[in-house]
Amino acid sequence: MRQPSLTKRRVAAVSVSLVLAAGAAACGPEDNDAKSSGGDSTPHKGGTLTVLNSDPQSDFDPARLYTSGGGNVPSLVFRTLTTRNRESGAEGTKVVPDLATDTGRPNKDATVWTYTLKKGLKYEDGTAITSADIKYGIERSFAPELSGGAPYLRDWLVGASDYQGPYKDKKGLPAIETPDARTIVFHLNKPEGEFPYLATQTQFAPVPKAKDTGTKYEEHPVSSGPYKVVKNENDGETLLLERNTYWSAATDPERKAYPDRIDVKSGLDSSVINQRLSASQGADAAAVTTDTNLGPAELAKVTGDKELAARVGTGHFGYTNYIAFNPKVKPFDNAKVRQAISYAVDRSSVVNAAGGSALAEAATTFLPDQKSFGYEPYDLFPAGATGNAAKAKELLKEAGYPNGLTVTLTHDNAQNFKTSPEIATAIQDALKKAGITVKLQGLEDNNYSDTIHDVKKEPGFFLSAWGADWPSGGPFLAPIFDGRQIVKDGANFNSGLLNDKSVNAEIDAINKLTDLDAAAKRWGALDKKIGEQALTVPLFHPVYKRLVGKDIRNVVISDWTGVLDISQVAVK
Amino acid sequence: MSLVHVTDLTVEFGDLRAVDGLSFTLAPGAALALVGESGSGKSTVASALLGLHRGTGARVSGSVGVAGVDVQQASDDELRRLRGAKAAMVFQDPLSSLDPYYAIGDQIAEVYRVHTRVSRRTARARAVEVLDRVGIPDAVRRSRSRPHEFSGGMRQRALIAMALACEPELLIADEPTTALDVTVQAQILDLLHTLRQETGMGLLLVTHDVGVAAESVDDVLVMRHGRTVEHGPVGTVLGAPAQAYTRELLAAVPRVDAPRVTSGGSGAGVSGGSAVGASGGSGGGASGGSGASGGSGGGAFGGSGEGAAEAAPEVVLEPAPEVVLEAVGLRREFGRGKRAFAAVDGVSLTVRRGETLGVVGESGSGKTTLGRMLVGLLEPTAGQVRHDGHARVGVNPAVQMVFQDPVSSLNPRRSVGESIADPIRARGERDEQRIRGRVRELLERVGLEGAHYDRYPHEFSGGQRQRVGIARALAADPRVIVCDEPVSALDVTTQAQVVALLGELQRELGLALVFVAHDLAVVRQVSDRVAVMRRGRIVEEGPADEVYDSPRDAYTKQLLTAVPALDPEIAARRRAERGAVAVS
Amino acid sequence: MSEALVAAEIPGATAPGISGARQFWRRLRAQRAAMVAAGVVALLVLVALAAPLLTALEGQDPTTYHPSLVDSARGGVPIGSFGGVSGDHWLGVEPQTGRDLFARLVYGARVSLGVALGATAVQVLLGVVVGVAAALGNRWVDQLLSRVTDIIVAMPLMIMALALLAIVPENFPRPILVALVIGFVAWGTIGKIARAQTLTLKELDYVAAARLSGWGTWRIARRELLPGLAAPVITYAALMVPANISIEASLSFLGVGVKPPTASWGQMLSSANVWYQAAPQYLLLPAAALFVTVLALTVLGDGVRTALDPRAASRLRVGTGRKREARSDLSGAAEPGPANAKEAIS
Amino acid sequence: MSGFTGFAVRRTVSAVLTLLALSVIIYVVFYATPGNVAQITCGPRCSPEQVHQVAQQLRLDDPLYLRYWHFLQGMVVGHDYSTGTSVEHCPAPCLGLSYQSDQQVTQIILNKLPVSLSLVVGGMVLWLLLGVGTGVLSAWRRGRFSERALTGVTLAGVATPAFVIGLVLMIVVCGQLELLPFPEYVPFSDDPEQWMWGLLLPWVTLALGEAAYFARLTRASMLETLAEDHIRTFRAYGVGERSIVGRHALRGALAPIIALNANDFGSAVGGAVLIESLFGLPGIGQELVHAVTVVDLPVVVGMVLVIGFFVVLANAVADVLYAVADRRVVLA
Repeated sequence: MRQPSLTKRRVAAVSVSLVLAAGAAACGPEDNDAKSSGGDSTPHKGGTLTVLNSDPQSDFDPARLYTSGGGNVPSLVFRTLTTRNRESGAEGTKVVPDLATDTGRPNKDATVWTYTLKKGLKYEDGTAITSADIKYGIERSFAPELSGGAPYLRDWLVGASDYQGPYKDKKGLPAIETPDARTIVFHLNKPEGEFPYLATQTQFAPVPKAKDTGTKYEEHPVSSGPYKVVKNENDGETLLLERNTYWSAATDPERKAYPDRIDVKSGLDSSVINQRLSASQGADAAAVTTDTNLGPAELAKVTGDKELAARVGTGHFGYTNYIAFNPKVKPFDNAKVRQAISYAVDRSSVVNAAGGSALAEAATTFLPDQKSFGYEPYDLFPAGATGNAAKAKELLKEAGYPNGLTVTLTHDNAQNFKTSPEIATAIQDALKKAGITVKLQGLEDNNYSDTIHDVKKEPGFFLSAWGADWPSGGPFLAPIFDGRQIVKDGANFNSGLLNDKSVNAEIDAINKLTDLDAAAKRWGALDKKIGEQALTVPLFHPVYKRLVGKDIRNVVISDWTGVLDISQVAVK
Repeated sequence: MSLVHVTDLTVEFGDLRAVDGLSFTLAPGAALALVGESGSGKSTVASALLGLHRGTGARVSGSVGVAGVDVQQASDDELRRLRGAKAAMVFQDPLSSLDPYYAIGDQIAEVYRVHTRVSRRTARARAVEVLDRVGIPDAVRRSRSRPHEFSGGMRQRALIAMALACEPELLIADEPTTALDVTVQAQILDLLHTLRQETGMGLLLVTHDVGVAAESVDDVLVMRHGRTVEHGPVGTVLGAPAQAYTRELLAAVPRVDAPRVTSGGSGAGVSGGSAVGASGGSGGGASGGSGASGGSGGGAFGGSGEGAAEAAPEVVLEPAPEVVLEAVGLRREFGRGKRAFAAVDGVSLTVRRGETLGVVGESGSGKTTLGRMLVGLLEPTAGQVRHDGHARVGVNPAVQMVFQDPVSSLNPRRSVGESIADPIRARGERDEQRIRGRVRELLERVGLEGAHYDRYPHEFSGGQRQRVGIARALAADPRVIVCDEPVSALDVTTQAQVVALLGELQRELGLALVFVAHDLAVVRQVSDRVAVMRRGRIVEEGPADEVYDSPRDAYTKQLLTAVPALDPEIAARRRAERGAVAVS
Repeated sequence: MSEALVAAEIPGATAPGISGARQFWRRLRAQRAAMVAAGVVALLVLVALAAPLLTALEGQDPTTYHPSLVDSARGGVPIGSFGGVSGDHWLGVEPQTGRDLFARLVYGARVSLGVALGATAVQVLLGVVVGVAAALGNRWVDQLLSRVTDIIVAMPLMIMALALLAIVPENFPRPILVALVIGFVAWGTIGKIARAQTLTLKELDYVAAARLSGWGTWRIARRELLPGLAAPVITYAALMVPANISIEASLSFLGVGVKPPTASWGQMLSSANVWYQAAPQYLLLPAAALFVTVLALTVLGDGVRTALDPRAASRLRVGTGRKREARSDLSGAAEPGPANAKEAIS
Repeated sequence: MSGFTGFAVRRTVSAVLTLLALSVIIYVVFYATPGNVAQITCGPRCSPEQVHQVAQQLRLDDPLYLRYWHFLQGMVVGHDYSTGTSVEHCPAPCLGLSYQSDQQVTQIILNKLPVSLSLVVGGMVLWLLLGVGTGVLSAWRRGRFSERALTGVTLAGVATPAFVIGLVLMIVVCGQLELLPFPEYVPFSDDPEQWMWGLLLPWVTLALGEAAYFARLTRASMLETLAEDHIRTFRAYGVGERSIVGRHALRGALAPIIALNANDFGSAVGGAVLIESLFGLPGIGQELVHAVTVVDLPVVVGMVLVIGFFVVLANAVADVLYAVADRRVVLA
């Protein structure tokens, strides 16, 4: 969610926003092509990698991290049962084993998943990593003191919904079994073919119970990965990581771990980060950022400079910005009104407001335009590049609004270029041509989150965005369109309040599939089917541009995260 | 070769010609006083002697020679060498004339070092020496004090010490005692006298107070509108003035040794109108003089002066009047805790209808606090104020006040008519016609014009504003008016007019007056009875003549001997007396 | 501001009061700089009032997007020289959106001036009411109100503004809200000035005389005290206007001021901030507008002060410093200096 | 000097009351702020049960007065709190734990304070040098062209919002000319030289606006002093203009400068939000703004109290300095 370079500067944007938190792990450039062209690009071990970030690593506890950033600092310290394939592009959307020997062995209906740990796994202090440590790591993520993770464990594990973690409940979670020190078995309350994806999250990192210091664990989390924390100042603002000598490359084919030391400096303004990377003076030559992209203005400057342009990579991450309708609110109960708006939208304006064609791709599908999501192109209400006002007017007339209508569009005041005023005014301007007068209701960030995710307060017409927890249609479509995921007394993401039996049934059916390719195809088909109801108007998928220091080699950006993979970077 | 030689000096500020062709000389060691009312240009002359107008935009012409330096032609450096070294100046307000942030010794030393190439230490020693010379006790220690730690008189001594530091040939004293109490004034004048005798320096004294001049100098130059009116030996000018203006000025000066002209009240055994004689003539002169110098109201005023003399016998015939204002054991404290002090400490007095009670005292005596308690503007800490026999808390329109400062006593943003109408409106009068009529009547009664209703305070002179203040007090139909230093801010001729007006009104309306002032002479002029205040207490009270002619209290005696006399011979005698009082 | 400091010199406190508007105008007219500034301010006000006319003349409006005028592939930088300056778009267009900059600039003047004036009015009202009440009330009232004033002065202005802007319902008209909030968080100094001046005035003889007339406190406050407050309050208010403009710009810069699509200079600066290299005129236009406006209002404020305080006029040609404090003893009085405002913009 | 003791006691009592009132106001204001604190703290996708657990954990369900009472207790006696595995003590004055990071607020403040103090102290030195110097110069050269030029420059300084100055400086000095590195905070203890270079631009930005105020104040104050009687005395005694301006007038003008400076220092500690935001300095102001956006009440209250403390302290220091500088003033 670190969007273009302005964020830190704007008050409201510094917050933890709901959907965007999914993207917190994500965003980033892809640079492989550019890099490989620059002379001797063979990566070597050694040196110090500098990381310039805007947000401090204030949560450095595996229990508290949402989706562990694929290329982010924690993945250098925490190994998990499975992990992402550390490759660029679409290859990077695959799940591969990490601590486990495989990506998991399901039972027939995918409700029981068994993993076996590799041999010779050790913590930074040389003690062995056991399956009980992984179970404990998952259990402590249920403690209210350590809140922050994704909701799937609580939803999927048998009897986990009101579990309060090992501090209050010493008995532990019976849904996780550890028959021996290398085996761990998960019992789910429903079929989940995508469990291997979930097992990539940091909650699946081992935590030695003896070393657990509760909320203070984040000051020095015990490393199972190639680096250990040797300095952690100001709540994660300054970090120094050095090699964990007990880590063995033999058990970890994924992480390359070229540099000897990693020096993380955060709390920097995003424009300063990009300036420093572009100048690449001193230690900044061997610097990357894992949370800052190039903003439109910076892009405008960079594209005019060949040397800089060569250091910019492009990243994709499953993310969609869209207009959401609440069909319980008039006049959005009328499908024709929703369709009229779909036709009237001027996506080129919206794309420009989001940073231009280099930073945003116009979207007509809800699913991100990636194969792993099961992307199937469709454009049900073709608006063209600049909107089809005539068609919209026609539909409005049919809907009983021959003289146009006035509606209120709710948006976030945070200047995040996703749900922000710029996008809202672009829509306002476009709808004017179709005779729809749009009043803007900008809400402060927290209030905005509260309002759009509360079924009691949800407005009829608002900007929203959704990011993938992993590259699959499941976590993308289910929370938004699964009728059983409508939350009445908490954060609800099914803003269309869609509770369609056939949709629900299809979601269940796909979840049973353990063949992820087959599942993807059906997610794609489901997306199109839901799209016909015009409950959302997909606007654009963001594209991330990121600059790296001039000495950086082996830049890998996967489509899973869109983030530069810090475990693959070399400085020599 | 004269010490000061001024020929045809003219100083102009923009359109205003402050000094207009003035010439005089001063021989070495001689003393000359420039005497005049405000606006006469006397201080401008003093500044011109040191070339202080240079660079200020004032146009100076004529020639000024001081101690052999042609001030007009001298270079900046020459001028600097003149200032302080050959001719030193002492200013009116000793507090603001010293830098508040530096020790007095350091300031004197700094000045000394500007003119002599000596070490810091030597200069400091010189500072202590001159401070000792002007009678600062424990000069070594006190030289390290800052101005605010000194009393007013001490500060003036310190300023004089600064002037003495370089042993100048000429001392210019610009109203050196105006800000001081009368007893302190006497001390400073004595000091100047002694220093002059010892050092033989020349003195140019600038003052509005003829008495001060009489005490201190050989020659007097009376100034008016920037020109010389009369110039001659002090005895001649003051004793036998040749010019009408000088006579007028002298006549207006209240005499502490002359009994009251006419007595309005019966005040028990106080004799009214008995001692008219020569001083009666001077009183008449005061009234008459107003015709010459005053503005519009002058003519009518002169006439009422005549009427006053006729009215006097009628008033005497009245039976013993009742007590209209009474104070019983009044006490007022300020501050709390350790800092608390009683400004007024157990004062009791009575005022009868038609009489004038004078309250006299030096600064800090508590007289103003007493006045404010009498009208109810201040709540007493203890004791009681009775109006017409009834205990009273808070203000009462029947007891009014005339204030000291003619500037701050009128709201600058309201027309004088509106201000005067206040008490009438507050009484509930709504008829605009009647209000205007009454205000017009009052304006005319105090010697202004009815048409002045819509004018604003800044359009009036000080004396006129004081008349407005009196009219406002009258508008409430009061029985008592407390006058708090009503004339101390006014020039002496204006002072006389206002005093006369008050006397007239009192007789005409049967008012009781409480006349609070520091000026013993003025108080004697108006009062039937006098109370002398010191440190919050009344030290002596009685019929005016008794108190003035045969004071019982030592402090009263001290006050009376400190008053400057117009006759240089008497002044010399008094100086000797003061020396005796100080010794005893 | 601390107690000792409140003592500053208030124009008109001791000087003979203004005898009316005529004298004030005469003194103001005598200052060339102030008259030039007044001219600039008048022009700005005219521009703000005539914003719809001016944009109509140009044929643009401040909200219409022109996607074709920006280079989408390069982050939305305006196409053409000087940020897309053309006969249609006099000052070019905004990056990313292609909205007309001239139109946004002149509409922005409305927000800046309107909010600043509104906020100043609120500050004056609150400050005078609290200050006068404190000065006239008994010891306890004075203590209470003075402490409240202290708290207001002590509160970090921006933080309180952020918090207040967040708790007020969003559908409250935004510019009015911003004006209210700025007014509410920054009246402390004016309150202190009003109190100090009232305390001084209260001791003046003409107030005593009014009491002796038999008038009650309310009437005296209205007739004798309030007119006396006019000079220092007007002086201070005149200097608060530019300060409030800066505060509004700062709030908008932080993203909590007026809301889109309403144009505001602070908001423009905020988004232009990153465009300094790719589209410098986008940054320079609102910065220049802000600079000229604040400068003109400051000079005018100085002129007003000089015209109201003849003593200053005689000594200080351009006027005294905004933070002048008299060093005189207990009586001195305070300076019209928007200390709060400064805090906000620093 | 017993007067001083009395003054100290009165000021302390009044300061404590002011700070208490400030904390109550902050509590109430933020109580009314929209935003589900528990949801924000727990994370976006927390279930209602989890949110409820977090709310209990943070005592968010307690009535306002109880939460405030708890806060006061912490201030006086400290707090024990659980990390899950052990019990930690937060010593008095304990401002509580951040909702967001579980860090002790006192610790967060101690981490951020050096940044803000570095910024403000450095800026202050600069603005005093620049401001007072310019003011003295323009009082000394009064009436001449150089004074008019200085007056114009300072006026422009006053008129330009600090963030505009900062932006332009950053663009020109760092961006175009590359004379200075982009501002960054390096702790003084780490590398004093880097510390200075990294903060130079923020200092200049902070100082330019302030310096303009101080220049105007100094000039006006000096001109006022120059018009006073005692200056006339020294002129009449042949003291040179240099000594009159440099010694007497400056000394006379010093008291308000010192006092105002102390005041400004206090408010600048918390008031430099924009400078910190602009240059990305992780100081109090920026942290506070962040805490406001995530409704992290303990951090907001703690920070506002610390800022309020500095303001109140600075006011008291200002009064003392004023009284020391100007012996005529009585502390009351």
